[in-house]
Amino acid sequence: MKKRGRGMACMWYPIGFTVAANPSSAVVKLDEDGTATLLTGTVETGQGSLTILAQIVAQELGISTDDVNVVSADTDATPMDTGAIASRTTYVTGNAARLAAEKVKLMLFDVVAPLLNVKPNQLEAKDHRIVVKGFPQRNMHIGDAANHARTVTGEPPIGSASFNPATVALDPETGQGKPFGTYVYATQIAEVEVDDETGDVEVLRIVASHDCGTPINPMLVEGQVEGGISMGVGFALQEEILFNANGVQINPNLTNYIMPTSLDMPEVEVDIVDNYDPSGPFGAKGVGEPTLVPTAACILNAIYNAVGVRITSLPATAEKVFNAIQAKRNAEPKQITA
Amino acid sequence: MDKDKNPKVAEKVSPVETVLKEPGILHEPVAAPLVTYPIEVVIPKARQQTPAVGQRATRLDGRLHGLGQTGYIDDMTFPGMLYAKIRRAGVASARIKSIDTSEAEAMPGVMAVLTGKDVPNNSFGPSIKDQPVLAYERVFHAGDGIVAVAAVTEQIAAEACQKVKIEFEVLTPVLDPLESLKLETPGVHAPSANIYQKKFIKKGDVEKGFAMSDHIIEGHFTTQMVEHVPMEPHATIAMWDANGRLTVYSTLGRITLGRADLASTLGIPISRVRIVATIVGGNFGGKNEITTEPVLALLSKKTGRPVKSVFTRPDEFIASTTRHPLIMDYKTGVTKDGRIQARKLRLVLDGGAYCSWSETTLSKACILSAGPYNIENLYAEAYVVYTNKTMTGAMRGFGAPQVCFAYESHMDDIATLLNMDPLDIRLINAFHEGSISPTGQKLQSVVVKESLLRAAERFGWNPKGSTAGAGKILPKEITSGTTVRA
Amino acid sequence: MRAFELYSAKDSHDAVALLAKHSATSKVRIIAGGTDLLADLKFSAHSPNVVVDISRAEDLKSIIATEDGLRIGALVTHSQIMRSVIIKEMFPALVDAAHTIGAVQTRNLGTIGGNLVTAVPSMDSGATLIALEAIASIQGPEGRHEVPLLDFFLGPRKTILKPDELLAEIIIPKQNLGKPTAFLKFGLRKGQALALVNSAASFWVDWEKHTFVAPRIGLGAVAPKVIRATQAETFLEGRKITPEVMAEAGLIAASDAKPISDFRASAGYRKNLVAVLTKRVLEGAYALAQAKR
Amino acid sequence: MLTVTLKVNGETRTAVVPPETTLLRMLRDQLNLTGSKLGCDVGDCGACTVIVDGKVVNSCLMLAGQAEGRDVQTIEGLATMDRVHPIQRAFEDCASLQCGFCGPGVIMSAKALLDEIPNPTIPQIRDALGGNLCRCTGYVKMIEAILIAATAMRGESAQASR
Repeated sequence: MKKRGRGMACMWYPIGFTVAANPSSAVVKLDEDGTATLLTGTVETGQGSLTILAQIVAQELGISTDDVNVVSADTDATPMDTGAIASRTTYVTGNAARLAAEKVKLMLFDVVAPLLNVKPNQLEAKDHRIVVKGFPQRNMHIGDAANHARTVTGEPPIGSASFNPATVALDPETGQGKPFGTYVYATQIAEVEVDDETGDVEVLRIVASHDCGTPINPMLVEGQVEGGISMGVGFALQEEILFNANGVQINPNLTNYIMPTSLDMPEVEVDIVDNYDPSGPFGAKGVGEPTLVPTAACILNAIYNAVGVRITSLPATAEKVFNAIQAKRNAEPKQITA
Repeated sequence: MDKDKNPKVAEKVSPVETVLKEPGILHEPVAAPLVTYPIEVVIPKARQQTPAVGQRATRLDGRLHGLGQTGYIDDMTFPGMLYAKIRRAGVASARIKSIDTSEAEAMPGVMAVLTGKDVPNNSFGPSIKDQPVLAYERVFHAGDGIVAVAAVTEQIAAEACQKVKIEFEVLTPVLDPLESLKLETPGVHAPSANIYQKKFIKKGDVEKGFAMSDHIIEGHFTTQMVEHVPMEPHATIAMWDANGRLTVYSTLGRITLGRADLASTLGIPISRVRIVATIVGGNFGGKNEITTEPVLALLSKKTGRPVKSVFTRPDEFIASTTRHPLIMDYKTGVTKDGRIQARKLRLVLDGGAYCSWSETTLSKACILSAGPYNIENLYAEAYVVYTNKTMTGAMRGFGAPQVCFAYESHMDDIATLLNMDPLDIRLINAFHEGSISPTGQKLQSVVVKESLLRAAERFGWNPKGSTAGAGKILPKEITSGTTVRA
Repeated sequence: MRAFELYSAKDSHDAVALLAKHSATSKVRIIAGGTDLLADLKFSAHSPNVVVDISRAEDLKSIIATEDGLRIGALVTHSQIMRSVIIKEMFPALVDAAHTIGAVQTRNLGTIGGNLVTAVPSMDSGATLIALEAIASIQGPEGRHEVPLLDFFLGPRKTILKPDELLAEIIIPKQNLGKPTAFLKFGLRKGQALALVNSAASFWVDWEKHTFVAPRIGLGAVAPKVIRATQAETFLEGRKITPEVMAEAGLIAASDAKPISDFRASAGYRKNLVAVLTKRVLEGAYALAQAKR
Repeated sequence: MLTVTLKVNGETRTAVVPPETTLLRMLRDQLNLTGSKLGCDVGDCGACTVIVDGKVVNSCLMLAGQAEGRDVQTIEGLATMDRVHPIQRAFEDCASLQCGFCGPGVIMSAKALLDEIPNPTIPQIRDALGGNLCRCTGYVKMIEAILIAATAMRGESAQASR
């Protein structure tokens, strides 16, 4: 018989390296038409981080995402970056990119202020223009401002910055300290169906409520959560590198290493929790890794809820679940069946 | 169907040759790619809007991905490029008695053969330099590379690898992390100890906390070794220019560290090395350190030609890093109204043959191991040990998915014991703004409860639903004893 | 892949001629869909010198229903089986079995003959065909001869085919045309799964007595080759159709099975799966029988 | 050596290859069509998916010689100089691809599905993608994009038949 169950799991997860310095540098340069180029040493490995960085730079300069060209991942051309690891790109590289863009912006404010007869701090950058706060009709196109900086002031509109999360080393005895700049939080709830005759588990639905600070791009946040959940489903139910008695892998291929296909994925509902972290770029934190952290836990709790067995070793293969159900049946006082 | 009678070198047939052999078939060079797509593109609205933050902007690489025009390493070729393959140990622990490459070197099409003795500094690693570029005297896991071959085709390189004769003195491998944890177990990297990193967190007084608890509950959890499975396997192209400067195209996710490690293994300054990472076809932590880059650099130097290598799918499993298996013991004291008074736990991480990113994984697992809960009295200890298995390293979550599985399973066991709803017990204990973390850090922008409530609402969670699991076995409660089960 | 010579056969006669010509002096393999062969050769140290491509042999690609039985050409792909109106009507179980094989790409390439000839115990085509008492038509230099499919297999990756022979057709005999049949597979995931256990059941119903008639049960992945659960069949013959009897037959089938323990599953678990799946395919075939009545 | 002539994306092409060359290798190495990817080389991952005579196949499991005279469609043949294909458009709009490596294969599977079933259900889409492994996306936004593309393509064909 197929039995349904539900289970929840919540989690916390840090952004960036544990204590260790993990700086990122970034360079932003503004061209004569008011579009920008970001130089970053991070690598696009699929997360969409270059798009996120473009959005951050665009936001700071008051231009659009498409106005930002990103040059990345070439040690000859791009500044030092700790790289695409530890869910750090949005937060650490993002902060560096924002600070670099801010430097360009402040440079333009200095250039434009005398032309508009205001003080630099009375200016803001929005909609491709440097605008007097409260008086949007008094403005200069950001491209003209950049040109003015180059040709009249003699200062190229190029900014660079570094960011490294503030941490405090951990005491080796007690582990006390401040290992990370910030953390994100999340809850996932799974609904499963367990076949109690075979132990087969089908994950029907997962609701995922994730904090990432400000979502720089909600569509890409959803993509991260959905992908993390698929990895979590594999971790919970299917995937395992197996060794023979001599320590040699016996399933090093995609035929025998079982990972989720499109037919194994549940319905996924992604919910982004409103949040703002003052230490992140525009309040953003990160989302890459945490997306899979609670998935296995909530699925395993749902299995428990469905058939009353606690699987304590992953993956919860059908055989393991079945054996646990059998063990539970054998342990129960025998009932006289009708 | 004609057969080449004497195929000495089955080198790739160049398009020019094709044209010459079959005149009249072609009216244009075969090399012209058969691709069409509009050059003038309409920019999606979300990319044009300001303010930019919060927009559902399409990806910078979205168009290229869809057209199949993203250039990955394996899509790149250079004139005269060779292909490299690596012969791997196939035994988990052994002394290498001899390596005979003569037959491989004699094969037509083989241009260079490399062993560990050709590597200037044959060790690297992000925190402990315990990993050889090519194993030379000792084998520490079955995926260790021993000999590399560069040849004019991949097939010749692969066949040449098989012709290398390696004599092993096979040693008994250490495979069980709990075995490795014991002091009497022979060191995998003797004289270094098997426990290569430790981490402790002490907060409050756990014994006092247990004494104040109405119930004490234990849990024992284990997790498995997992592979990242990026769809694009590790790939590298290395080439030197006439100025003695090395350019490496690589699937590395961290080019800065990669350059430092690569330069150090080659014994040259980092200024002599340029690393270019293209769009990488998936990382998940598995592409955060160098693998074959030094091997290719040396093969390229030997031959004076660009050299490419792409991992086969089996290589990807046996020769790249994996997720740490964890053995986790939890013991928690709670009051009858569900407040956690104390938690004591131990984590043992199977570190595999090399340290790789174990240090970070150990730290994160240990720091996060108590869960997002206010626990006044906490003791956590974590160890990572060497075994003769595939090295474990960075993987999406760095130990967090493992400990979350443990602390959240444990949490539901506690809820069951107290006959509480899983949502309620979490809400009672969850961090709030300003909570103090296990390491004493004051937390900001904390939204655990919000995420719990929002997920519950979206899911349609109601307390009645928990009857679905009626007839559950209550987790075993213990009333005395304070040691955590090993 | 290591180098080999490739010859393309126009039809089955051409194929047999090529086999005869080359098998005397070379190690020859046949390629049809290629899904098993090429996957095998990519990482294998042993390669054939000659590969005969039969994928263009049109005479092995038909599905023909005659009064003598249903003839399925060896080169009929799994996708073609899934789309065949004749098969869907007569044996939905064969459609189900084809659907569980690999994924769309491999079902479009892979052929029923190839699946059988490769003779891996976990093949998905075998159980149903065995339960339908299918016959293998083998073509060699002397023409065709027929053997029961059950006797076609010798063991894991071993069949009775001689180097100069090929599997030409699979024939479901006329006495079994339209016989209610059901198939189930249990794998380690939903998509592209290798079978831990396959089970297929087929029987007629004596509606007056409400009993099993000519029950046949085929099992895959639980022995060195595809087998029939003969004890379970004997148990069912002439017995009243009840849920309890079907469950009991499942348990008996489990004792017919001789599975091994490997990294995918233990023998004990596989036996349990045989019991459950066999019970369910009996129920499935019965439901079909009721619908057809 | 083997001379193979086939139709690729509507044009006749010829190459001389060793007999053991797969269709994938021929497309990538001889014809410079590198859109189809090599992810496992044994038909598990689907990154090499192309359409041969209207049906999706793993091009790593077909010998180039077996494709002789056949009609092969690859990812490079979907767009025209005037427009990207509606499936490509939808995949871009929905950010359906992350690292992108599985993308060409997934899109070819989607193309074959929509050519056969213009209005597929979600289970039919899942089944059609069952042979294309993706590690980044959980397939969710791919399914979404295929539904959107299906609507767009139905609109196009309605327009065309008018």
